Amino acid sequence: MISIKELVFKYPDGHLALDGINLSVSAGESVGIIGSNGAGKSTLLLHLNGTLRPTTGTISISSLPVDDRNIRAIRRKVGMVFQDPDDQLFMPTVSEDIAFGLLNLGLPENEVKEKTDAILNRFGMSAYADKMPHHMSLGEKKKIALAGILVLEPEIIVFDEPTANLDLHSRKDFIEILKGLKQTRIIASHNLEMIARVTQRVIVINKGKIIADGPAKDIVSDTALLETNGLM
Amino acid sequence: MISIKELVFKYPDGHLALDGINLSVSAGESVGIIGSNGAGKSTLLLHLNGTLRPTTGTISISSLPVDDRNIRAIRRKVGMVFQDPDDQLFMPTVSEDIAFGLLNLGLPENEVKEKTDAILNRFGMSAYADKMPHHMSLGEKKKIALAGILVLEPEIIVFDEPTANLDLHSRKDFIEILKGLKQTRIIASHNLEMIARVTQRVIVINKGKIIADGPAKDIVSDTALLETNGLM
Amino acid sequence: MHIPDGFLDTKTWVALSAVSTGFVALSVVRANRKIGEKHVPLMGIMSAFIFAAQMLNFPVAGGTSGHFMGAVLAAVLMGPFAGTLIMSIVLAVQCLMFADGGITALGANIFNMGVVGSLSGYLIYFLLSSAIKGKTGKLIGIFIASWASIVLAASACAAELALSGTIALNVALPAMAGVHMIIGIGEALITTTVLTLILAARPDLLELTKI
Amino acid sequence: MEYHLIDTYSKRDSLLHRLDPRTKIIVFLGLIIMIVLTPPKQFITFGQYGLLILGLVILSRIQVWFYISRALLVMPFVLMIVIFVPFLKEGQTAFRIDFWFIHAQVTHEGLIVCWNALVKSVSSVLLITLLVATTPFNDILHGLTHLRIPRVLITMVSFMYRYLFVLLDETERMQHARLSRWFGGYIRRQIKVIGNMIGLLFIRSYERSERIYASMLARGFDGSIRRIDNLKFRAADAVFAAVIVALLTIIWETYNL
Repeated sequence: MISIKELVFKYPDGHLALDGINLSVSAGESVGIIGSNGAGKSTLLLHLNGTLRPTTGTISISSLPVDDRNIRAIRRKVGMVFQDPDDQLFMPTVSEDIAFGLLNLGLPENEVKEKTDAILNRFGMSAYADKMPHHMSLGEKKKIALAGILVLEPEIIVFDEPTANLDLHSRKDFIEILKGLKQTRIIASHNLEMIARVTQRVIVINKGKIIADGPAKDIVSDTALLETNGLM
Repeated sequence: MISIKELVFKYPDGHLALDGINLSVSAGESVGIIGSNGAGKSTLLLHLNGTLRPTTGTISISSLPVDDRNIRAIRRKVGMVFQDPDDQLFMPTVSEDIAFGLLNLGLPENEVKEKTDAILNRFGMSAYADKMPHHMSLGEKKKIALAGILVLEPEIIVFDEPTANLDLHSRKDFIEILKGLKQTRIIASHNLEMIARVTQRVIVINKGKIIADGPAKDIVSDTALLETNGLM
Repeated sequence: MHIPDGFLDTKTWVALSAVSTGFVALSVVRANRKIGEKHVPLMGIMSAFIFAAQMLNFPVAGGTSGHFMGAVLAAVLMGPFAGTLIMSIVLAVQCLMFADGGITALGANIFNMGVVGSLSGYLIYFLLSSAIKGKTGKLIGIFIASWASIVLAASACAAELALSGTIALNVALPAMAGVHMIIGIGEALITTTVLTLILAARPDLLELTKI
Repeated sequence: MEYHLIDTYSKRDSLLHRLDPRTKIIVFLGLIIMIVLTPPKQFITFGQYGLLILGLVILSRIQVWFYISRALLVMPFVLMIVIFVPFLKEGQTAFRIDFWFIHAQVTHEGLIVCWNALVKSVSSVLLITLLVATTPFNDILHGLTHLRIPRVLITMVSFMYRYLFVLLDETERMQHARLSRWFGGYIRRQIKVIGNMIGLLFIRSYERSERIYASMLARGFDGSIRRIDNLKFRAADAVFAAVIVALLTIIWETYNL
């Protein structure tokens, strides 16, 4: 599904953010990526849909290399839920925001409307269709951001800190949603407890390198590993 | 030290954020305020230094009522550390930011420099004096924001989500700093674990009302209470 | 549209520097008189906002791209003289940090975008939004004002290059004005969308103290 | 976003870095004005300016590729002139181009206009770059305060500079989010989307300014921002200014001959 080989990424200022990442993820897996701030989590995620491109190394999604020629197909396959929903919800109303991606796919308007209504209904948020995201709570915004991605039916969904800043009630709610998804999921966070609950496999990165890769329960209980990587 | 009586606050749009708060805090106490997003935590904090004023009710700090006449004295007594340090570090460099409050107090330049150097030294951040906040990590910015408040020698320090978004290493670091402070502290958060570690007394708010007020260890272990207030 | 150094002759850049200094000084006087405590950070953040918004490129016909200028938006939100100040600061920082526009040409660039762009745009918006009542008037006003601000600023730029003997007016004016009549549509659509969003989300922000 | 390239150089150490920002602002501004005022046909004079700039670059101890990449920034504008002017300017024919379907004549007058714009814009960019690469932006602001630039402007620039990067990061994140649901085409909708993003960015910026204002009040802000600076004219400043003035006088003398 996802295959990353020898991925190195250097920012223009020379900062080496990813230093030789090798990773394969199979269909349907739910993979957690943990590491302290600045370890390279977000940089890695932005490579998965081609927003950033490797300095050296290759990435392919369902055997399609991530490059300019395939970029549209890649973006259809890989949905991204960003950390701050304010960065993602820029249309004036909830339904326009969910329709945004669908219209970009060139779907006819009646189909767009159907799909938008269906996803809002699934999330129990039909009443929000004409609301402005700007006036909603963080937990509601997070759900709408996810709905806008799910409606595009991606094969892989990438989450950056999905539960950051949520209060405990919204966090529980969102964790249930995460657990219920069938797609391949990549979830970056420094919240070990959430990662332990929603993923089966966990990868630890530190200074742009993969330090460990194993079953979630083994990694999360390996205090020595977590401590040396600033995670405990 | 802090005495709040029948505090009610309505936002201009009619939203009732605080609904009859009564609270007294003695000198040297460390008090946690917990509650879900939108419970009224931040609104309450902004009343403590007179940024917001009660719709009805009164607040006084060291027997001084919070009003326009006393506002300067109140702000000298009450330091505020905001959630997003980018909102607080508005000067171009670290040392100018720390000097900002001192210069507003009318201190002579050499004294300002002495105090700025001393606080940076105390935090082990002397090397950061001429840095731009933009080039710093979140954990570093949080420390500088606190340094800019501590240097003013307030009697009370108010924190809004002091450890939000910090990775575990910076969080540990900041918790140690919080524990080492001698001033009266008011700390709002929805992170129970942190609150349990840095406060002796905890207040639960929900929908603008105080639901519970007691020793930290009792409150944090009262699952029924936490659950009904969306905190578990 | 940012003129570099060396493209204007002495009489032109000196004269425009003087004119722009005058307008900026007038704006500073007005700002000092009307600015509240709260506006101190706001004016700086608004300059950063205009700068950041200018980074969003949009495609124009033929593979080229244009970007948002923002003079009319700044003027409508904060007042025409605040618009001049904000544009002047954006241009000065662009000149220093990105070598976008020259130092001796800074006066000319401020004149084109900060004075012509901001003041003429505001005037058009003001007239149209007073003539046509309600939300429609505001939207029509800002659409036409933004389009005109781009075309006028580009024409002023062409006229200055011609006065300096760098390019003949009969070449520069049609070329600059023509291209910017198209780019101006982008500016107009963007600015109108921005105003629509603000009217829906935070209509109170249109009632800020104007400078 | 990686827009802080300039700052990476301003914290280094060299003779130029150590000068008072006021000295550098006045000297560099004076130099740029001198260059812009020089008539285009003074080729030797431009050569001398070139040597002077080279000398300053060596004094600043900054990599040469950095200058070259900065100088290239003015190229789009220069190119526009280079493409049109030599052919359109009337005057004496310098040479003709007969290539495939192109038959055009290039005039001496046109070439002079091109040369004039090119040499002056590039020199000016090099000097501005040298100034900002050897002076932290904040010191430039302190220098300008002493040079009587109104305080309102300095305060605006100071806040702008501080939050520019914060807002650029916000803009970049929104741009990433937009592109991840963007599959091409539809220019008109794309423009509308950019409008919405800018609108949202405005509201977020306004709300941020309110939070900043609250945090300023919390530390005793009363309407004016007080700052300390460490600017000091030293002997080195006087020597540097004197040397540049002397060199300019020599250049001026030779060109009057």
